[in-house]
Amino acid sequence: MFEAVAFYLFAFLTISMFYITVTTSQALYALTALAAGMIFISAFFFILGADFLGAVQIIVYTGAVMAIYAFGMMFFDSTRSVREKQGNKYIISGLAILSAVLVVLIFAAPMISTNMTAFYPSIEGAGNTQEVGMVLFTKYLIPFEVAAVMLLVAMIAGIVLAGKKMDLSLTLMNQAEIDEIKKEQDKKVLS
Amino acid sequence: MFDHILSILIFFPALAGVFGFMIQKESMRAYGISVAFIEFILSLWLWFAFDSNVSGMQFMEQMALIPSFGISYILGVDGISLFIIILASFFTMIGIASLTETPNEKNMIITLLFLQMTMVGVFAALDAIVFYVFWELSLVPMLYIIGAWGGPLRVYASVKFFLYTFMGSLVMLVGMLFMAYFFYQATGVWSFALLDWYRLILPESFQLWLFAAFFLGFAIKVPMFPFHTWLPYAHGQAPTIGSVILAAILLKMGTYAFIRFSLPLFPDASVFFMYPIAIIAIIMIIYTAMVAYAQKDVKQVVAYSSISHMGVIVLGTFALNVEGISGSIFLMIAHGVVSGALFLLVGVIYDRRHTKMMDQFGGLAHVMPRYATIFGVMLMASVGMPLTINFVGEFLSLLGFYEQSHILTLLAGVAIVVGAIYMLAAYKKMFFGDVTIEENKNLPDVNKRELVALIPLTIITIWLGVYPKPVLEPINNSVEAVVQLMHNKATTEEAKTRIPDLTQGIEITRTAMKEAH
Amino acid sequence: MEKYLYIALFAPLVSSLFSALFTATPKKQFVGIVASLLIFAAFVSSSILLTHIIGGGEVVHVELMTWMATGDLYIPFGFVVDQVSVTMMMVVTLVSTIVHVYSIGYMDHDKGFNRFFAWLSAFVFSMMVLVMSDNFAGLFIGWEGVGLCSWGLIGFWFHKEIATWAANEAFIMNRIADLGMLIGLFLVYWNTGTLQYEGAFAAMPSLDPATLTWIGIFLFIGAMGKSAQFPLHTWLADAMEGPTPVSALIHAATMVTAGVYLVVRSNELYDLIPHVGLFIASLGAFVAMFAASMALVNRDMKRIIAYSTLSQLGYMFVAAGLGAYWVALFHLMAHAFFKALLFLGAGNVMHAMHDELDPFKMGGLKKTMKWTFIMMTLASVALAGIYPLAGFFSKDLILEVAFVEHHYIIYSVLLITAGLTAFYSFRLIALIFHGEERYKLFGIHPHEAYKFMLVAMSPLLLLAIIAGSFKISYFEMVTNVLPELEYHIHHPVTFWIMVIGTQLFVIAAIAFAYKKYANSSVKVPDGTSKMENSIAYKILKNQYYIPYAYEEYLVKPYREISDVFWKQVDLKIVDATVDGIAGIIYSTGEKTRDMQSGNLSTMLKWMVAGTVGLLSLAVVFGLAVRYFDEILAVLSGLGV
Amino acid sequence: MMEIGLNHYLILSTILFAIGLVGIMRRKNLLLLFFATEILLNSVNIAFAAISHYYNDLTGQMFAFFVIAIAASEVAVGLGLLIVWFKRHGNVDLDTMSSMRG
Amino acid sequence: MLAPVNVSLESLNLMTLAPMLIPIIGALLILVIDLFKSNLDKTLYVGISLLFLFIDFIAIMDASGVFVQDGTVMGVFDVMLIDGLAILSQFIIVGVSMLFIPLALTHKRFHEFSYPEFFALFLFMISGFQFMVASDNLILIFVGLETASLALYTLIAMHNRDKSFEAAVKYFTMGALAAGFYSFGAMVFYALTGSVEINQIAAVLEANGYADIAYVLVGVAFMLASFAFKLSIVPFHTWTPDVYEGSSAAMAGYMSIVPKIAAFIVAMRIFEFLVHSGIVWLEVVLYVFVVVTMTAANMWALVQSDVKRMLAYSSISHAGFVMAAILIGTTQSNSALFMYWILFSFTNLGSFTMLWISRQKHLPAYQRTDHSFDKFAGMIKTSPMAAIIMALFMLSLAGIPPFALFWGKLYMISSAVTSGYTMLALIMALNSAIAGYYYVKLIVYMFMKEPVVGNDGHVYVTNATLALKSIIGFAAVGTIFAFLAVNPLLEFVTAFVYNSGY
Repeated sequence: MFEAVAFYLFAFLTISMFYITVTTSQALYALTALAAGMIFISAFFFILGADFLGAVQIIVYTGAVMAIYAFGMMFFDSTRSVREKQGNKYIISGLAILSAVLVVLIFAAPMISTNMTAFYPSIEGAGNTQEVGMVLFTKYLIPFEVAAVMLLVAMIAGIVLAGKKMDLSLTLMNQAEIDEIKKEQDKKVLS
Repeated sequence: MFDHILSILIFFPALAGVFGFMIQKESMRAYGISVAFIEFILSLWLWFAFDSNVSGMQFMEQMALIPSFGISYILGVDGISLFIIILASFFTMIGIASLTETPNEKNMIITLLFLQMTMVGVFAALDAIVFYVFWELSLVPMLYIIGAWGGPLRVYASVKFFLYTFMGSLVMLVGMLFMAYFFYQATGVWSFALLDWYRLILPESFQLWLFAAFFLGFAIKVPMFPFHTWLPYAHGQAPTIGSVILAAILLKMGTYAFIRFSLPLFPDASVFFMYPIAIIAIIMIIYTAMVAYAQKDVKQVVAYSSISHMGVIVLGTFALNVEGISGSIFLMIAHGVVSGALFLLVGVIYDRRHTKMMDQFGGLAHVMPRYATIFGVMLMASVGMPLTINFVGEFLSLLGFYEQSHILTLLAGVAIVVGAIYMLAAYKKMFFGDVTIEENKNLPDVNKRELVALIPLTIITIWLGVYPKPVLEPINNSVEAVVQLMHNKATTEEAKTRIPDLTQGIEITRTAMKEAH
Repeated sequence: MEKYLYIALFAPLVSSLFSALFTATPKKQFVGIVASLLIFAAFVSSSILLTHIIGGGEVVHVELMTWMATGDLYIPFGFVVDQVSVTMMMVVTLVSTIVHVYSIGYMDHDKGFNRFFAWLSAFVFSMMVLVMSDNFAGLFIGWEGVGLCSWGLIGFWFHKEIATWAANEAFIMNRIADLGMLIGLFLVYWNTGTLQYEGAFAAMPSLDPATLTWIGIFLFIGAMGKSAQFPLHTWLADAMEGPTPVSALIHAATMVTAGVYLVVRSNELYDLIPHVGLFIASLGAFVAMFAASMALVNRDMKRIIAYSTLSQLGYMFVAAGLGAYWVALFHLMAHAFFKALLFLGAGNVMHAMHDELDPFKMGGLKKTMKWTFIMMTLASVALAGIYPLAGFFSKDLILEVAFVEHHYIIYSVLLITAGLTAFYSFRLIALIFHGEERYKLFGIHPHEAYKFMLVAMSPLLLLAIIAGSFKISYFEMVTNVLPELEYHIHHPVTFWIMVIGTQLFVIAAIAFAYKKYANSSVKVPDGTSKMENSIAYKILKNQYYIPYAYEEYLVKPYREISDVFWKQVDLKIVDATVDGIAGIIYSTGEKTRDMQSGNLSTMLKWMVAGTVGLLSLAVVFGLAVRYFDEILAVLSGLGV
Repeated sequence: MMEIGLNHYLILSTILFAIGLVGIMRRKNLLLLFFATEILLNSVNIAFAAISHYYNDLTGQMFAFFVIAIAASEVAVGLGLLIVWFKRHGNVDLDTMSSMRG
Repeated sequence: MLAPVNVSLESLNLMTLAPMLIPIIGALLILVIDLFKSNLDKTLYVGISLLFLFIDFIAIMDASGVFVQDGTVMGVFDVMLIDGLAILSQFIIVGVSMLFIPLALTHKRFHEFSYPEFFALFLFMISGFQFMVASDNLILIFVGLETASLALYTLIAMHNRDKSFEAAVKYFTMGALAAGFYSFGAMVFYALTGSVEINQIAAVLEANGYADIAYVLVGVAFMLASFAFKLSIVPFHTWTPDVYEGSSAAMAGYMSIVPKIAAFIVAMRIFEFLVHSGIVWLEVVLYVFVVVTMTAANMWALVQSDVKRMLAYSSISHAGFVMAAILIGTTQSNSALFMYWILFSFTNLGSFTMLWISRQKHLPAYQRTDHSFDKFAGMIKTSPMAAIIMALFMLSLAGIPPFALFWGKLYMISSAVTSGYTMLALIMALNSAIAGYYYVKLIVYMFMKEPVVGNDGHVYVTNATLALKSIIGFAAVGTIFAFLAVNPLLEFVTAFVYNSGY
């Protein structure tokens, strides 16, 4: 009973938050709604017993991602209302609703083959974090490491793109100009 | 040397073409002529070494190319392909020799040498894929020749030529792959070798589809009605040399392929489709002849006349008997010589007047009597005057088809009437009457360089018209083998009766003939 | 004897090639002389062969080499000199020798002198091939060869539009007939297995009549073209645009008789199919009358003679069609002599009159052109069939044949035609040589032709007079190979009534012609006289409107249909379809490229749309599977 | 209805996903557009966690975990790209990005 | 409490990781070098990258040796999967990368190559692709895919032009959406089977006889959408032309080959068993995809006025063509896929390199885009050799024998024929004919038009260095003499594909 109430409550909340996110014309509202939605999602994780995931959700999304977005927003100065030219709204809503209806149509029916054998079952008597740890560092060690590489890539990418390296086009500058810049950089390093 | 003479014949010009890049521009013509001459001598040597009593393939070369997919580099000639190869090398030679001043002469000659490789390759290949390789590759140099040296609509014409034929041959390729697959199913081995395929007897329903697939590729190349419209453009826009080679050799690929592929592989389907194809051929003959009559541009007249003649060739091919097929092969050579010569002749006047419109001429016989004479000879050959080369082929083709259908042959025979109509009308417009246009009054007659090309063609035209035996005999022997093969492979009752069985009676006539001598 | 055969055959070829060498150079007298000598050599050889054959010698048969051999087909260059061919050889070589010599004078002032001899000799060669060949294919070579030479010679003065037009007309019409001939050849080959006369004719009796009928019809179609039988006759009159010696040689003596020769040569075939023979005879009779009628009113000297030729060809076909092959051949020979003479005479007149052809503009020429006058008059007498000249023997014989075979209609037609022939022949003579000297109005000063031309013509004159006397010996010779049919009217009274009646009728016609045209009241017609405005006159003048009909209903439509085929069908349908397909592909690309609007939002929408599309397919399919049983139940409930 | 099963979560996830799609299609401001992509990934995460829960299998949580990581890195790169664009053009409106078309 | 896990080192098969680790190490090395001494010349980084790629290549060869001996190898908790497909595709990935890297050695300076990060990201990207192809775990595939994609977006943007940013943003945004589709699809499969490993998914579905076909189809639909994006299948292709146009020609050439082969491998892994299970729906959908992609892309390519954009559409069309292999799903077709792609990579890289070599920094007035057709007008007059080579590549792309791609086409169509897809074979053939038009269009420009005034032919080699020329030469030789290599290649590929069970 509690579970049902919680599910419907949070379902309602997330749906409305996300709905606001995609429809509001105030970027700030959108950001806030998104952050709220993320937090509500973490609630689901807790309901479902995925405590670790819930924590990660809050930390990564609301903590990190939202913060970056907030910075981005400030940078782009899009705190005021966003004006967007809209095309045909019917296409958009039609496509979205249709996709939802179609999938729901299928998902509404229970699966026939429900007796799944869990390949990586939860371990009796262990906390969720421990379980996750066990699987993550055995089976999913490699994906984990690759994810690390991915984050490294993202970091480098972020630095390259957002940093000064892209400010001037080395393609279009001639050698003299580049030397000039280099000299200035050296000066800065020396001083 | 003889072991690889075909490979040499194929790749010598290409190699020479590659080296040609290093030759200085001014010397290029001499280089080109010498290469083509050597090639021609080699091809003559091939003829010399050819044993005309053997009906099968000679000078066979075989090398596995993609063994796991059954593709091999197999070459060989028989009486059917031998003369077309010689014709190809001959026309390349006189084409280069008679080349008038062209911009980028070097590129032209190199292109021609590559074209020669593909032409010889098509006729020497005995593996479907190798055949296809050369078949497609031949489009490229021609594309360039038409597109770069052609008339005002050259790009349109060349692209149309390329895409149209390319489209058809791709369908043919699908057919080839099917054929190979059937062979694989039957034997468990992949093979694209033609001689292997000859052994395969397919059910009629398969034959029909495969025939249709091959037909599209060949028919566009021939070109058969209603796939012919690329040809007038290609000819109309191409430079003289391009038209000459296109008409003399490239068109023959289609009809040659009919004999090499369609007939022996699908005898039942050939019989099945005989009447439809004959009707198309008759439409080609009469309809294009009438269209030719309506033309104002003399080159278009010759171009449409080519289609008309190709109709006779197709008809002869689908006579499915020795007379008809031999005739059609002979007519291929004949038409090659004659239409090549006619295009050269049109080129002569085009060089002088830079127009091909017939109303710009008139009375040329007064100012250019030698030209008029040679043109007249070729004209008469074109309309199928006996004792010229064309007559032998036309006569045999029609004779052969007469066995299959009387009424259709009668209709096809209208060729000799309608052919005369447009040709004579064109000749009259160009050569007869008084010289009315000022520029025409002082036109120089054919010069030495042009004669170098035209005289040999005239000689061949008459020589093979009077004495076709040296050519006809090897053709005959090979054709007999093809017809016998078809008869043996035929499965339907109709095909068995339509395609003659040569094992009966042939001995008798042969011996009778020997006694007659 | 083979030696002579080769000389007879190849001397003209050598002559032609020799003359051809000089075509590009100005006139050279010796070209004509050499050519004439070579043709004369052929004539001499033919004569030797003739004596050989008459002397009961063996038929000379040679096989030069293989021409075509493939499959079961075997065609050699084979030549045969037998009684039939040697007759033709004689006629051909004799007339051509004379014409060659005559031409030296006639073409004296022509630029194309050398070229003329090249063509003329080539013609002789082709004709020799035609008559000497021992197989149908060889015949066909000659057949086409003479067609070609005829084309070259009719259009000899190629600057004249009308001449080249006539040349093309002749060639194309002959080609139409040649198609029939070709089909006949195919039929012969596929039914008898050979094209050699010997083998083919030997095999024919065992064939079924329908096939034979077809063979006969198709071969005769070929003959119709060459011999200008209705409806392929129009070219002959137009062919008169060529130089007159050409008309004499080709369009009177030799080529046009090739059709008759073919029928005679195929006598073994036509004997088997008498109904076709009857048709040939009927057509011949019709053409005889038909052509004669057109000759009555024509005002072109050469055309009148041409129509007369046509008419006489009709006679020959009557004879051949009725199975009297030797009679046909005999008339052919006799006709060759006097008709060539007539033409050459007309050539003299033309020369004298500066190429004027209208006899109404001449008159009274007998004073200045005595010899020509004599020759032409005698030739006309021979043509009219007056005893004892050549025409009487041959032509009367044909009438007899028709009578004896009980074809009275044909007989009466021929009889009337004989009268018409006499009338128009002497109308011509009267207009040219008698009456007022009307040419003076046009300021022409006529002169007699060169002496040697007249001398050259004299053998023809002689033959035109005496040819009839060869009848018996000729009959004996020819019947060695041809059916031996003698025609005797059983009742002598009937015979004499017929002969004398015919003679009287003809003489009456001549007298009438003289009366009407040999007086001084003849004026150059100006289109106002009553006769000229009568319908009959107009019909005849316009050749029954047949050339007009051909022009209007065949040539023009052909040209128009050709144009339609090119501009409407080829460009607008066939080619447009091809281009259209390409165009559709291209324009589809052009139209749908807006899908790539460059706007990211649109791109995303496309992606979502694609996914939704996939989903809907998936759901439809998935639900269909899930509720498969229910759907089946519903459907069966609906009675599907 | 009151018994919350896997299907409920799946449907919820689908609805959220559809909302995300709306955002994807609707947004012209790239920053807000990126929000929508986050919604997509998050909606899937719910489903993963739910499946994991109901199957008593940890793989789903793992997947969700990696999806979070991926989402985070995408934000970094995406914002980087936006910043470069913004520096040049002073806006992050995707309607201004259509120099290439056809 | 949790029991400690005992894992023996041998059972991990760590060697399976070697090929992926090598580029990562290389990338880190480059970053470290840059830390210590910046402003080093690009040749150093090109050298290092080449070196590591070379080592990588050897490692793959080693792995292939193992495969030939032992068959498919799983490693590291069965996450890694080294089978024939993985090895073949890694050969292509690393091989093409080795051909790509020297393209950085242009005569002119370009922005991206001035930064070592470019090379580091490049190597990361390669390892990402390698992970992607060498696994049947949807998670690792996803992570590998994203690693590679994120690096790729950056590499595109680093070209540092408005168009390249635009391209990167477009690619990125659509990539994010595709990632959403992918995860949703994976979720459905997980919901269905409780596993994210493809062979287990297949096994479970097989076991219950596809009882939940509707679910399966929803999952497949989303998966298909996501891979259709990667493979640029119409209508998921819209990024392709823009991204190709925006990025440098060299990068575009690279993109037309490597990411796609990686995606193809995964698509093969995911869809092959579904195709074989006889799901009509999938067959129909793939059929439609193949036909529409080939045809529509060809039509759009017809109307392009920029060569690079034309080539972009052409590579969409080629992808559609190759997609047919997955639809057909026989050993022959899968081998044909590899054959085709290997031969395609030569030719396509060659043609893009030809564009790259002629890349100007400032466009003259008559030229609207970098590589508009007008630029190539009359090329035969000004630089014949380059024109001939370019024409060669075009002819090969058009499928004119005996050039490289013809053999791929031949084998691919043959595989369609052998498995009874006659109509498909015909459509493929006819599409090649349509495609002929736009390839010939370039030839027409090069060979049959007069050069634009002011074009002295220097433009075609403005970027030429020995390195670039050798790459072109290599590609050209490979294109011409492909027929010699076809047989060994075919045997090799077929053996690998067959032994992997495809």
